[in-house]
Amino acid sequence: MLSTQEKLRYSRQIMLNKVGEQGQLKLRNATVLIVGMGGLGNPVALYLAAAGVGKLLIADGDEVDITNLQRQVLFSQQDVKLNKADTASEKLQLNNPDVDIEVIDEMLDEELADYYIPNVDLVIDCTDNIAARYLLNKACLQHKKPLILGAATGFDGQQMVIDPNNQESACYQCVFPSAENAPVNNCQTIGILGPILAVIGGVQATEALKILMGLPVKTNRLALYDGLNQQWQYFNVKKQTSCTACGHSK
Amino acid sequence: MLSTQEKLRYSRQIMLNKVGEQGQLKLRNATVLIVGMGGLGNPVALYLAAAGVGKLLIADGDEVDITNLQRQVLFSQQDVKLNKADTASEKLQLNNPDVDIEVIDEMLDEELADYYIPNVDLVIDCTDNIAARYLLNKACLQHKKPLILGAATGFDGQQMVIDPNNQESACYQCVFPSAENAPVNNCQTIGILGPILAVIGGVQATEALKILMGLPVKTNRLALYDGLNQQWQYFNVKKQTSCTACGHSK
Amino acid sequence: MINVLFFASLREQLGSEKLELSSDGITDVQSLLSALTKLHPNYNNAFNQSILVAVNQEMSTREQTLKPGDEVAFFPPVTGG
Amino acid sequence: MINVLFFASLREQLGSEKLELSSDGITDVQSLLSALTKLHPNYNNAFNQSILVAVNQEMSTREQTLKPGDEVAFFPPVTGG
Repeated sequence: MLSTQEKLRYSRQIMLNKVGEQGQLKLRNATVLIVGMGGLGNPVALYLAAAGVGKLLIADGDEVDITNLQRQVLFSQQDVKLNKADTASEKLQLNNPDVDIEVIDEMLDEELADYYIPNVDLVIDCTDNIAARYLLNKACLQHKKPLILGAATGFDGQQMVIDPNNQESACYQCVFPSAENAPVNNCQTIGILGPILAVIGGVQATEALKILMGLPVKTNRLALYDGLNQQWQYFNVKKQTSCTACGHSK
Repeated sequence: MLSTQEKLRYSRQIMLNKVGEQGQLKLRNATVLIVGMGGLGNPVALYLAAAGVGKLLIADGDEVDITNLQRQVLFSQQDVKLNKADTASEKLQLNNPDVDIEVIDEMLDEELADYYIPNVDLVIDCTDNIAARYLLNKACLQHKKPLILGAATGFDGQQMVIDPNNQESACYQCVFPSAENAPVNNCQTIGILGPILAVIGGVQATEALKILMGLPVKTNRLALYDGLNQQWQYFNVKKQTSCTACGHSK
Repeated sequence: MINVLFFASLREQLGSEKLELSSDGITDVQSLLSALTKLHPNYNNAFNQSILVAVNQEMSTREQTLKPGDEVAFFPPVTGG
Repeated sequence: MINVLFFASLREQLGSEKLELSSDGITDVQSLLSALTKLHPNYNNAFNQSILVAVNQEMSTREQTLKPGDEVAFFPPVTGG
């Protein structure tokens, strides 16, 4: 049961037909792992905490750097040199004391992924490099947890949802099969316009809330956001039987 | 000239070809009026302050309410009953002390609009009702200032840019001509899923930065975001010669 | 045929994403709305609200004339924030 | 003809949004890329990076066969965040 206080605080989403008190209870009972507390992790965590997701695990081993402040809106000058997950946790907790926040103050490696992922309802990929994305993809396939991908650099973003419980769902490696000529394009190397991250992070948080409440989301689709042209493009992705992560040949 | 500190802090956007030091200087020299410091105003202000826009005027006459906290991520429980523009100003200032923030702690009426708008470079419409939107549209047409519209309720959002310096640019009333059966659908009456606001606010902030840096943006287009279906639709809008706000019959 | 699309909350409200309708007797958006309401009386409430219409991806009005093959999209105005 | 589209930063990098190319001698995506590079030698750098390709809005590979009328979209992978 929701308390009177909860009914009031979350009333603007409870009044939506697709949410209701049942939806809010599902959010309260949910556990979400957000990997990366940088440009994407910031808005994703802010909106999931505000919405009343019961438990957030936030993972980041990095310290706040002065060059982050142009886009990582949870942080300010006095947070420089502090761990990102730690710092974010304090601010998120202030915003919503109802939410249980667990800090993982290191980069999520395979061991940590295998430790935490079995106990969460879904994982949100807010990392900034392809190695971490491959790792999360593999771990989510193994533990059969939905994975919400987001990525952004320059004026561009990409987004995709992977549902390992759906036999037909394509995975990250179905789209990005080769690590050989993997791009090292991240925000450090080619830059980024800050609010592109709000757009992609907002889409990731929306999809997360929908999944937690049992609403349908689109898998097998890579969405591409071009902020310079202010246009989205959508591409179908088929599960690749030859995929080394999710296909028959894995 | 940018200081060494500025070059570092904003380096991740300065390194973009379309920004550069010239773009950053344009942002520093810019003044933006954000009308409404609620669900849309919050992310818009956070990302414009972080990006180093020189001066932000933020206008809102409302107090923070407990029911706002599910989506208005700048605010927390202890801010309830405080003026939104005031409270936002303090937090934004902490995030980026470089930015000059002026608080307008009342609803922008015609008189205030005529007082402030002539001195800004552009206006961002983050209001929550159609009367305020008509008023801003009219004032921006009169003072020839670009207006970036955003709106959101439920799982849906809309976005459009109006450029009164372009003779062919459609205005808000070209799309929403009649105030007679104007919808009273706002977040209070029909609810909203929080992160929809991050998506729309992110698009508004992106368009704002582009305009301030002299990059082209699309006018004469209404963009429609359907978060439940995770799909954008785009519609062309022609300037209506019969429009009572911008047409020949005005 | 006229291709009719419903977007955003209107899609949810009507429980329909798209439908095809014979263009017989349909001269403009207003007459399309009448034909839709006859077919689906429960659409009446939705169409009595303020709704926006785009014909072939261009914002139009209820007076806009239609021809066979036109795509007509309906969706609600959004004014909150 | 093959309709070629460039999206996102690739569009900026090449300074081109779309172009049409005769389908003569183009059998798959790889041969399309070769033909494009012959026409525009400056495309070479862009195509040597890791780029994604979609044929008729479906993600594909450089081995995907092409036929006249196909729409082929190229865009960069995005991995930052």
